[in-house]
Amino acid sequence: MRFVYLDHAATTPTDPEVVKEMLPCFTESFGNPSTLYKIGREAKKAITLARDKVAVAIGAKSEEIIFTSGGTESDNFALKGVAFANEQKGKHIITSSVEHHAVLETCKFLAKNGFEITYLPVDKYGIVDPEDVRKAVTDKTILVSVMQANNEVGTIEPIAETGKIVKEKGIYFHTDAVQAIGAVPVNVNDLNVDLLALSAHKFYGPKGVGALYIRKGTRMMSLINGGHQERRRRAGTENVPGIVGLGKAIELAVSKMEERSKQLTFLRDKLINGILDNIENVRLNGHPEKRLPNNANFSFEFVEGESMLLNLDLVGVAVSSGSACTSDTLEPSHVLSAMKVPIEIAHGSVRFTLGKNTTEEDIDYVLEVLPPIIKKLRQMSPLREGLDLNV
Amino acid sequence: MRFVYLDHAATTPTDPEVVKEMLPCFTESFGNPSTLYKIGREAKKAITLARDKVAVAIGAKSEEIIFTSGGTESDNFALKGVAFANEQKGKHIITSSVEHHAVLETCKFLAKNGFEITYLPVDKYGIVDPEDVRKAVTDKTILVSVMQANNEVGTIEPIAETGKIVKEKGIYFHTDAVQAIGAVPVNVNDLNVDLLALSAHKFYGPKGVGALYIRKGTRMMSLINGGHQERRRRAGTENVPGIVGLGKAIELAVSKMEERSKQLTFLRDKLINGILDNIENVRLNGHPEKRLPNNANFSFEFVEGESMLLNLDLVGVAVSSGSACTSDTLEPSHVLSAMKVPIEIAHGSVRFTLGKNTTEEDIDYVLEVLPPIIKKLRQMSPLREGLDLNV
Amino acid sequence: MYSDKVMDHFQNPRNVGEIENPDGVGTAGNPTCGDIMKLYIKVNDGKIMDAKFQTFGCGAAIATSSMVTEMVKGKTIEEALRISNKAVAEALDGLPPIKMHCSVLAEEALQAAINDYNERLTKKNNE
Amino acid sequence: MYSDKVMDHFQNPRNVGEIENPDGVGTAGNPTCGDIMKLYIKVNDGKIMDAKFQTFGCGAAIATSSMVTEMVKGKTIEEALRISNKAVAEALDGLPPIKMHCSVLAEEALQAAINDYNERLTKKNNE
Ligand SMILES: Cc1ncc(COP(=O)(O)O)c(C=O)c1O
Ligand SMILES: Cc1ncc(COP(=O)(O)O)c(C=O)c1O
Repeated sequence: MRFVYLDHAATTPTDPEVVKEMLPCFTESFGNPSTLYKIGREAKKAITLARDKVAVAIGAKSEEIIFTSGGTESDNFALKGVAFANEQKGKHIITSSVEHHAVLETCKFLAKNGFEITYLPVDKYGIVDPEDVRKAVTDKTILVSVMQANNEVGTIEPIAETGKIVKEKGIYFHTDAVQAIGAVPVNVNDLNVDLLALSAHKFYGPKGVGALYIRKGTRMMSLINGGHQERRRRAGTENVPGIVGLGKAIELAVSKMEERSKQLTFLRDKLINGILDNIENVRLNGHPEKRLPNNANFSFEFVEGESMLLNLDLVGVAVSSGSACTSDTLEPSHVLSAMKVPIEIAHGSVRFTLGKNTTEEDIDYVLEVLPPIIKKLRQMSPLREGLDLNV
Repeated sequence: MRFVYLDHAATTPTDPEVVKEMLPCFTESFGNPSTLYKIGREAKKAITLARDKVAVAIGAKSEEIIFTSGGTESDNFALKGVAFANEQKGKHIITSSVEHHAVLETCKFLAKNGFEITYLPVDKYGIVDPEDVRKAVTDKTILVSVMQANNEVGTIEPIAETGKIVKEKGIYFHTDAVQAIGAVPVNVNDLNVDLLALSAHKFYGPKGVGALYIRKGTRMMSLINGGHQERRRRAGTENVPGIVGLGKAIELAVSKMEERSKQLTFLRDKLINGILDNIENVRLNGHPEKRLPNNANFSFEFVEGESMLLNLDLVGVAVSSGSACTSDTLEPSHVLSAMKVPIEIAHGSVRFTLGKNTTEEDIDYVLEVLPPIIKKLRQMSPLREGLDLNV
Repeated sequence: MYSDKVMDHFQNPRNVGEIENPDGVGTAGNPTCGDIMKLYIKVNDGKIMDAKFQTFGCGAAIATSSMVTEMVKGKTIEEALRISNKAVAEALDGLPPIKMHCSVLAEEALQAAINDYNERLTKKNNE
Repeated sequence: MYSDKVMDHFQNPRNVGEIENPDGVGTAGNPTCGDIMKLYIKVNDGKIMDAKFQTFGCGAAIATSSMVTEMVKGKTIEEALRISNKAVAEALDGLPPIKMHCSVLAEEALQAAINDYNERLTKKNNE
C-alpha cells in the first residue's frame, strides 16, 4: 500500500544528510564541549559552527542563539524568562488566542503567578490585527508574543508590522517561528522581534532540539539552572548531535526554501482545489493566500475528524485532526474556535501538511481515496444539511 | 598516538548498539508519538518500551518515569517542581555542599525566590552524614536533595539511610543519580527516594536526554508547559531517538553493571596504586572504598590542574580537572573545598574516570606518561615542600 | 491505541442506517461535544428484533454504536436495559480511558431508545 | 581555545628556572587564586640581560611567563616598565577572555621584579 505522510506540521522525517552529519558526534567526536582536551574542543567547534548556521539563517548574531530541547522549551524560556526578569516593570503580557499550547499553557502558568494576560482575538482567517496589539498595550505591558505562522490552519501573521508597533512602545516581542522556518523568510530584524523560537524536527532536523534567539541586551532569567553552558543562559551538557543536526537542517531548509515553497504551493493548491471541487459541504480553514505553502486545513461537515483520520490511516494516508499535541484531549481546536468556526464543524476538521518528499502522485492518491471515505462516514452520520444540529 | 579517554564522568561515547536502535527513529519510525496513525503509534510504542526499560532498571513503575532533556533539567524539575508545588507547607530545603551545579544553582535560584536552603557539610571524604540531615529538618522542610554519587571525587553517599530518615519525617527526598546509573545499584525503593534524576550520556546513551523518576502521589509543578506529553508533566514533542537510546543504554548499563564494575575497579586500583607508588606529594581525593568503580581523583601538590590536563592532552590522554561543567570558571572545585582540601592543593586536582572500553594498556600508558609531566611542571613551579605558600 | 475489535467494528460497522417505522428511537450526545449517536430499535413480543444506528463521532463512537446494536439484538427489553457501558467496552476488548465516554454514550442512546419504546407503548395502551 | 603560539610557549617554555644572584625578583599571584609567577632579572647598565621564571598555574600562566621573559630581554628598565599585559597577550596571538588575568599577572610579576631591582639599587647607593 502507498504511504502518504501529510502531517509535516506535527513532525518531519530527519533528512538523511542531517543524520549523516550527526553520526560522528555519537561515537567519534563525542566529547563534552565544556572540556579542554581535543575531542572536547572538537565538540565545542561543532556546536559553534551550528550556532553560526542558525544565526545566518535568521539574520542574527551567533551569540544571540541559545540551544534548547525544542520549540516548547524555547517558548517557555522566552515567556517565563522575560516575565520573571522584568516583573518589576509590570506584569502584563499580550498574546493571541491562536498560539500553540507551548505559549498558551505557559501564559496560564504566568497568570497563576500574578501576571495579567491579554489574549487577542483573530479574524475569521486567524489573523491577529497589529492595531489590536497597539490598543492592548498598557504601561504595565512587558512582553508581546504572537506566532509567525499557525500550526493548525497555516495562517501567516503580520509579524513585521506588529513588531514595529511593539518596538515603538519599547516592549519585548517574542515570536514562535516553529512552523515558519524553511517555509517563509524569517529574519529577526525584518520581523522586529527580540525573541524567536524554533524547533529542528519541524524542518527535517532531529526531535528534542531547538533554539531561542535572544536579542542582545534582553533581560532574561534562565529556565534551567546549573553549569555554565550557553553563555550561562541554559545549563546542561549540550546535545551535540542534536545541535549539529539542527545546524545542518536549518542550513538546508533556508537554502532550499524558495524551490521547495514553489513545489509545495503547487501541490497544496492541487489538493485544495481537488477537494473543494469534488466534495460538497467542505470549507477551507485559514487564509486563502496568507498561508504556509504546505498547509491545507478543511472542515468536512457532518463527519468527525478522528474517524476521517483513522480511515485515511487505513489506506496509508497520515493526516492530523487539529494540533497533534492535543490529540488526547476531547476539546475541539482552540484555533478554529478563535476563528469562530462553529464547534460541530470544528470537530470535522482535518489538516493536511505536505513536505519536501510529497509527490503529485501522493496528492492524486489522496484525491482518490478521500471522497469515498467522506461519503461512507456521511452515510453513517445522523447529521445532514438543514438538520437542526442541537437535537 | 594512543588516545586514552579517561573523562567518562564528563560524558561517554554513545554505544554503537544504542546508535543502531536510535537510527530508525530518525528516518523511518519518525512519527510524532502524539498522533494516531501508524507511524505515530509506532513512535509511541517505542517510547513506551523505553519507559518500561528505565522503570525496570531502577525498580519503579513505568508511569513514574518522565523523560527530560538531561540530568540538569531533571534536577531543575525535581527541585523547582516540588518547591513551588509545596511552598504552602514550608519553604525550607536541605541539600549538601557537594552537589552538582544543576542542584546548587537551582537552590540559589530558589533562595532568591524566598526559599531557605541548608547546605549540609561533608566529612573529608565528601560524605554527608544522615544524622546531619535529621538534625537539619524543621517543620518548614519540604524537600531534601542529596546526590547518590559525586561526579568529581566519586564518593558514594549513604542515600538509603538518609532516605529512611527523610521518609520518617514525611518529607520529599530527591537524589541526583546521574553518576550512579550503571556503576552501583540504583533502586528507588531501596534508596527510599521520591525523585531521582538520571542522564543518558553518562552511561553510553546519547546527550540531550534524561529522565526524572517521580514517585506516584508526589505533588509537582511542571517546569515546561505546553502540550500533553509525558502525562502532562513535561510538554514538548518527545525526543524519540533520544528516548529510545536512553532505554537501550540503561538496559545495557544495568545488565552489564556487575561485570563492568569488577573490571573498572581492577583498572582503577591499578591506576591509583601506580600513581601513589610512583609520584610523591600526591593524595587521593574522595573515599578510599565508598567510591565509584571508575573514579580516581588526585591532587598533585605544587602543580596546577589545567597545565597537567593540557600536557596529558598533548600525549593523547583526556582527563578533567574538577567538574567539566565548570572549566570556564576560575574558582577551585566546590566539592574539594567542602571536603576541606586546602585551596592550593585543590587547584592541583585531576580526575581520571575510566570507562567500559578502558584497557590495561591504557592505564599502563598513563602511568608511563604522567610522572614526567608532573616532574616537568614541578621543576617549573615556584612552590615546593616546606615552602610558605602564602608568599 | 484501539483494540483489533474496535478497529474491526470501526471499519466494518454492523447495523448502520435507519429503521423505517421503528418502535423506539433514542439519541445521545450532541455535535458540540463531538459525538452523536442515534439508535433505532424494532421490538416484537418484548424482544428487540432489530437495531440500527447513525453516528457522528470518533472511531470509538462508531465502534461502540456498532457493538451495542449487535448486543441488543435478540434480547428482551429488560435484558437490554442491563447492558452497561462497561459491558459494551469489554465486548470490544476495552477502550482507551479517554474514550470510555463513548461507551457511556452508547448506553445512553440505548436507554433513550428503550424509553422511547416504553413511552410509545404506554401511549398506545392509553389510546 | 589557546592559540598555537600560547601552546608553543606552554609546551616549550623559554627561560624556565631561577637566576643565581639575581638583580631583581618579583612575585605575583598566590596559590589560592590558582596562579603564582616568580620572575628573576639580571640587569647590566640599565639593561635587562637575562630573565627567568617559575610559575605555578594554568596553560596561559605558563605561556605568558615564558613570553614576558622573552620580551624583556635586551630591554632597558624604562622600556620594560612599558610592557603592558595587553602587549604580552598580543605577542601570544591573544588569550581567551577568562585567561586575560594571566597576562595581568605577568605584568605584575615583571613590575615587582623591577621594583625589587630599583629598591636594591637605592639601598646599594645609600650604603
Ligand atoms: C507553532 C508551534 N510552537 C511550538 C511547538 C512546540 O515545539 P516542540 O514540539 O519542538 O516542543 C510546535 C510543535 O509542536 C508548534 O507547531
Ligand atoms: C552528578 C551530576 N548531576 C547532574 C549532571 C547534569 O547532567 P546533564 O549534563 O545531562 O545535564 C551531571 C553531569 O554533567 C552530573 O555529573
